[in-house]
Amino acid sequence: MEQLTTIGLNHYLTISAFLLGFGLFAVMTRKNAIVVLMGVELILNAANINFLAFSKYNGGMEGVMFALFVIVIAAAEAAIALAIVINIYKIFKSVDVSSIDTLKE
Amino acid sequence: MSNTTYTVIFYLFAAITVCSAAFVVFTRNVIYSAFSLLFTFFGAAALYVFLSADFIAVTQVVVYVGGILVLLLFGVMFTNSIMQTGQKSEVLHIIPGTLLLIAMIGAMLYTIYTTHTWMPSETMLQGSIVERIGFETMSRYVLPFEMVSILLLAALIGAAFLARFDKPGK
Amino acid sequence: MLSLIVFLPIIAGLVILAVPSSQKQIIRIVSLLAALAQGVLAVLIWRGYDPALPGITAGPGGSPLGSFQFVEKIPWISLHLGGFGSLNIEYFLGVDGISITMVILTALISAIGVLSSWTIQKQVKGYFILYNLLASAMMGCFVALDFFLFYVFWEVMLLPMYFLIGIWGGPNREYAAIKFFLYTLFGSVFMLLVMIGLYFSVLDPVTGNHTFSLVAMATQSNYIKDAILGPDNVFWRYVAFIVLFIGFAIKVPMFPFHTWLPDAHVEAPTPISVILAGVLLKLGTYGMIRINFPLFPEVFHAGMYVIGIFGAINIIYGAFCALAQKDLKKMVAYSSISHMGYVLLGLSAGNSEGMVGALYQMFNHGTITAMLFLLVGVIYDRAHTRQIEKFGGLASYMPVYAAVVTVAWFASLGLPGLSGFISEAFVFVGAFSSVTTRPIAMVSVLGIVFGAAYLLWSLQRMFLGQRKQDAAYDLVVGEDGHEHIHFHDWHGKLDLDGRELAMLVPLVVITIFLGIYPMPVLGMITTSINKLVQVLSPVVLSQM
Amino acid sequence: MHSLIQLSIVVLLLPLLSFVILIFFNRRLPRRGDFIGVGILGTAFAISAYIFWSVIVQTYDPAFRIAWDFTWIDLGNVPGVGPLQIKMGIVIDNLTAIMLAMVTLISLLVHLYSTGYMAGDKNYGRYFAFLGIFTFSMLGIVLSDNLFAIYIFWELVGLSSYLLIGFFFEKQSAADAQKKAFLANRVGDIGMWLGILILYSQFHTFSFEQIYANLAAGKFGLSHGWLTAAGILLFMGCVGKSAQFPLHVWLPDAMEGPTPVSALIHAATMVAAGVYFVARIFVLLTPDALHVIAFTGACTAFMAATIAITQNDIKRVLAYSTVSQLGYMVLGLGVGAYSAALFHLVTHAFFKACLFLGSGAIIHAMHHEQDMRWMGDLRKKMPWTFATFTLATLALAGLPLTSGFMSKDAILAGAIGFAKVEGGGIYYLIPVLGFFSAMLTAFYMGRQIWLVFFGESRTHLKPADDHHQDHHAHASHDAHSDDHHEEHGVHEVSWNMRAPLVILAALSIFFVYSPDPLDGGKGWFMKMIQTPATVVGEANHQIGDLRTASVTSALAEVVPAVEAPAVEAGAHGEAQKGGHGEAQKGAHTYSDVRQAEIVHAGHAAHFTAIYISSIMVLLGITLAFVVYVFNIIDPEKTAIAIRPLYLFSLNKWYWDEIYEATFIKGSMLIANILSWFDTHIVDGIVNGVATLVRKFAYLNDGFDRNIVDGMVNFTAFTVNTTGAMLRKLQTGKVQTYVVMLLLAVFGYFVFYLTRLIY
Repeated sequence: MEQLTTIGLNHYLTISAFLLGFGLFAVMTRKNAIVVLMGVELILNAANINFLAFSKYNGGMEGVMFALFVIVIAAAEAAIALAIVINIYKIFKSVDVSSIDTLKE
Repeated sequence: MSNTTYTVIFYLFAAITVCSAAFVVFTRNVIYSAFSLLFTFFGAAALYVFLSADFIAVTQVVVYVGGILVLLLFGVMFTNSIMQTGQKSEVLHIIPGTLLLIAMIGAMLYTIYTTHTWMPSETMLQGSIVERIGFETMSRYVLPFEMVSILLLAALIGAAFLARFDKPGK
Repeated sequence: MLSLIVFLPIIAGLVILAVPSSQKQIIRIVSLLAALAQGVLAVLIWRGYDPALPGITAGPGGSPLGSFQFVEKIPWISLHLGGFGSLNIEYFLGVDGISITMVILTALISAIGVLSSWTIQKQVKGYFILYNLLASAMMGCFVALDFFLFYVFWEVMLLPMYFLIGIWGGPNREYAAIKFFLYTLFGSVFMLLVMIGLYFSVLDPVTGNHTFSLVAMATQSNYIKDAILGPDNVFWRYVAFIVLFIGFAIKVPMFPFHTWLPDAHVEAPTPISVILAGVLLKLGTYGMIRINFPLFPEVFHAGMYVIGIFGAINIIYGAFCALAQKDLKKMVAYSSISHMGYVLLGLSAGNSEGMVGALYQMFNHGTITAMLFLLVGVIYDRAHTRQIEKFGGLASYMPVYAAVVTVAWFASLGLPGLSGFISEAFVFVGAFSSVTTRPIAMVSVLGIVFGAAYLLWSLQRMFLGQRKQDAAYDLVVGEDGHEHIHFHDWHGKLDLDGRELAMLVPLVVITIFLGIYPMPVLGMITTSINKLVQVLSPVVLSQM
Repeated sequence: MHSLIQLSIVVLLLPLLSFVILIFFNRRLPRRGDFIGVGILGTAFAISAYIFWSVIVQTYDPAFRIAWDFTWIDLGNVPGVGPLQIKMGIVIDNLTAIMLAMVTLISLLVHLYSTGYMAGDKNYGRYFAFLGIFTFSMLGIVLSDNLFAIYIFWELVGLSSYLLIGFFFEKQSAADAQKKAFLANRVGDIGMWLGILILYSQFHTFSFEQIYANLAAGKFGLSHGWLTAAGILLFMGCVGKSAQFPLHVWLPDAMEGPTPVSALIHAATMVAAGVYFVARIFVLLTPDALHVIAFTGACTAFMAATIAITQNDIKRVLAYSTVSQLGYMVLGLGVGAYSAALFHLVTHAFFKACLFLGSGAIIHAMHHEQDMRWMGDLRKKMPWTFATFTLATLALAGLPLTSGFMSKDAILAGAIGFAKVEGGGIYYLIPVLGFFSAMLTAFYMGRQIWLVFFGESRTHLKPADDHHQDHHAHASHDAHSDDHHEEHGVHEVSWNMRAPLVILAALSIFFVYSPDPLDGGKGWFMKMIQTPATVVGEANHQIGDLRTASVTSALAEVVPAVEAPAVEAGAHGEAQKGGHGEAQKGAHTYSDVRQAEIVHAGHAAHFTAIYISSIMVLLGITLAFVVYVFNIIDPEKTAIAIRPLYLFSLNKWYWDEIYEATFIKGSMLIANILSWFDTHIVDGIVNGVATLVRKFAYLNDGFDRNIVDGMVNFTAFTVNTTGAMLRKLQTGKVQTYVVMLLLAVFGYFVFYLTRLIY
């Protein structure tokens, strides 16, 4: 009971674990490229949560700064990814990732 | 405020975050997942506040909700004809996916809860850290900061270039 | 020099490989240029050749220098076989009086063959690549002085020939090609065995280890006495000689082994027939002169009589078969069997006159028979048939063609003033001068008459008299009021066109010139032949 | 090099030049370049006339002989023989000079004549080219100093005769005739070639001079029989070329050629080349060989004469008379009447050429009518032709005051002498046949004269169809046979055809050769051409037994006759460098006995011969008159009375049929059998072996495919399937890769955990 009431590091880690899991699941299973991107965002958020949690309980600024950078990178990544998705759509007339299997060749 | 309310609010936000994330993943409708992603981000921002990283939380809201999410919605609207409601996005290898989902989460939780107990340091972050972030950014992390900004610029230009409709040579 | 002349066509083949197969004209021109360059080189070699050096055996000090010319001798393959010692194969080229004429002949015939290949339309690229490969191999056979190298060229030559007949040939081409291939392969397998046997019985006097060098093999003192083919093993030496002889006799072709020739000729396209009759047949007799006889002189002496008999059989049998043929090309094929019989007869004489005659006959048969096959090809292109009965009275309508045919036909039947006569005359002179072959010579003289018979008869049936009823062409009255003939689906010039003249005129000129003044060729071969006769002499001369 | 040699080389090469020019350029030249042929031949004749003048007239020497040679082929230092060269050369002696002049003159006349006769033919230019190459090769035979060269030119005249016989090659008969001529000559040439080989194999040289020297020195390695064989084989060349029995069949058919060609080649020069050749090799002929030659000649003379009686084609009659006269010459050589035979050669050349050209004129005027039965009464229409033709006929028949008379009688006298010397018996058959043939000659020539020139014209009697088909046969090749009909337009021929007739006729009168119309021996010819000394020893010559009878006496009186050969041989000896001159003399001192006897006996029999032959000739002529002029005997009735003989003669003794049945059919049969053997037996064996091998190959292939190849294929199969399965994973879908990645990560994760725990 004491475990539950006093919020500790484990709680945050658990949440981020769930987010990571869900993100991976999206990346694995979803055919829609947009949804895949969302999964990626989830994964990033999970990472961010971990960073911040550890830096809080460790008392350093490193985690914080890194989270900041991660957010910036995520923004850039989202922009590029969206652009790519749109290009894919232009070329393949679909955002169905499974139909884009030119890697096979 | 009391410790109990603190705990309750934390669980609330945690629940919002996880559930909305789950909804993002499991719903078939792209629009729904996009909007529920909004909640996930808000929840995450709240959790950041709990982690006494208020600046990060604000940034999270601004960047994610204001930027990325809008981008995602634009993407959705570009690629799917928005008019017909219910853009079903099919799934593939659902079985390995779910198995892995459960397995990963299970495994991580197992490790987290069984391996060792964390021992937090004495000096935890307390109160607002905006000021310290400013110091750090300008002093210790100035080089990464500049690099990130250049990277961001490049990314924007690149995105603009890629997403342009009339390509020369087409 | 020799390497260049040997590998020039292969280089041309590689160039052609790079040319897109749609560029037929470029392909043809490239190979023509290569052939002409080969001819130029041949002329250079001819001019640079010193008739005073005999060849055949090693010069003073056991080295080929001072006896052979244009020698190129570098170690090629050298393997250590443990117990067997080391296997030394040399890249060893050189010419002497025996091969020089054949080199010139090969260059000439290859060039003319290219010209006559101009009409080939099917898979031009592949055709010319194979053709150039063939040309290289032939040339290599004539200049190779290392038995192994000779064998390699011999085998390489086989393959393009097989495809050239089997792909570009007539209706029954597969059969003919396979027959040719198997026959020749049959011969060369034995050659391989003998070659290995010789390798282990011969020591190079200079280096002192085993060698494939024909020059070293030609000197009896280089043999290990008790080796498998050493002087002591009389039995095996006889076996080796016979086996080797059969190998070459198949190429000649000699009587029982000759049946591949008519088929191959009838099926092969004209240029390939030209090459086949002009050069390949000579390889058989050349091999005998270069390898069989000097390596086993005593067996040769014992076998002179038999060789002579086979020669006589070839002469008369071939003439009779030619007399009976209905297909013009088949007749020419049998005629070349008959004419190669003269070569065998001359060789069997074992004296200078006979052997000079034989070698000269090889050269002349090359030019004359090439001419015959070209002429057959000319009429076949126009009429799409070679049945002698389908023609008649052509002389009135194709005067130039008739004139060239007359020259060729008379050259083939050995009319004085044309080169064929001198060689046949020398063959008979030699065969008659040697006591051993005198009766054979008396019999084979009949070949002169029957040769004249079938040639004149075909000449009359095709060119003289009037057009036959079922002729392969119709009589039309031209606008100038004169009668002309018209071949079905032939739109070219009725009489010989420029390309055909370009092929035929040089041969005609050579035939006439060498018939009036043979020394340019004879002068090169006499020294070597005299040397060869000396090599064979201690046994031969005692009989004469 | 002697100037005459140089001139003779020029003479030799001029006609070749004419050939080369005309064969290539005749269509570009005006008049198809016939003037070139005539002009060049004129030059050649002028030069050879000069040679004749300076040899015969200026240096009036029986032993005149100049020679020159060059190395043609150098065989180097031949083992067992030493340095060996094959030389070509030219020899000029009296005979050569005479032949040279004769050949060029007749050739010139024929060229001239042809400008009229062949005018308008579509191959006019080619015709003169062929005449040119023929003249070249004929002169080559005349001038050559060795067997090899003679053989070469021998074949070349064969070629040119082939070309000229088949000049109208559209006619099947002409094509057959030319082939027949060439092949018959080839058969003869084989023998000649073998004879040459026999001599070469002993002496390794072809030159007459050296061969004779070696023979005289007794260096002949083989038995004497071989020598006789060599002689007879060499003579076979003459048999073929001079149309002697049994190879005479080609000459009558050769009349398919244009008539001037028949005059030049098949009457005057080429067929005489055989006789000339025998004269060249005369000295190496053993007595046995000479006997064979003599009998061959006699048979030929007689047989041809009998055939000529019944022929109707004007040219065939002349052809057979040519064969018969050639028989005379050969007979003369055989009996050793050397100079007489050559004398007859020359005289015959002129009057026979005249006869042929005359017949050509007649045929020309009659628009290619060759059958005497439809001629007649041309005497007034063609006076010139009539006169010359008759004169030549008299010469051929051998009436006094003509050249033929002298030469023929010299031969017959020699024959009688020969028979005497050989001791009578069978040998008398030769003069008897000779005289009988003389009578027959007179008879059939009289018949010809009468049928052609006298009586009334029988042109209209000709059966229409026959004549039309005949007319048509010629229409194909003749430009001016399509004009006016036979009845009108029979007229004397133009000057360029008349002049040769006159010249040739003039040359067949006696005083050209000898002041004494009764004895050619007094003439320059017989003086210039002396019997050479034989070089074959009198070994095996059966003179021994009859020495007792006549030789001693003969030798006593024969000395003057012997002188000539002795002188000649001596001069010969000096003329030749090298030491075999003495050997020659030594040879002749004993070996001339026989010839001396023959010459002597011939002289003795001279007048006998004259009497007999004159009687025979008159007999023949009277018979002709009796039959054809006064019609006391009706030829048709006689023909029916003696039908078998008549047919036998009409069908030329069935020689053609015999050869057709035996040699031609036979060789074709052999040819077919052999080619069947080739395709079915030899090739059959090959294919049989092939099939056997293939059968075995099938068995082997079954084993191979099922067992050996089975394993291989199994391996390949397994590899293939696994590959296929693995390929499934390679979907190209990024997400699949992600799944796998995570699987791998999870796997490592679990592994790590277990390591961590335990």
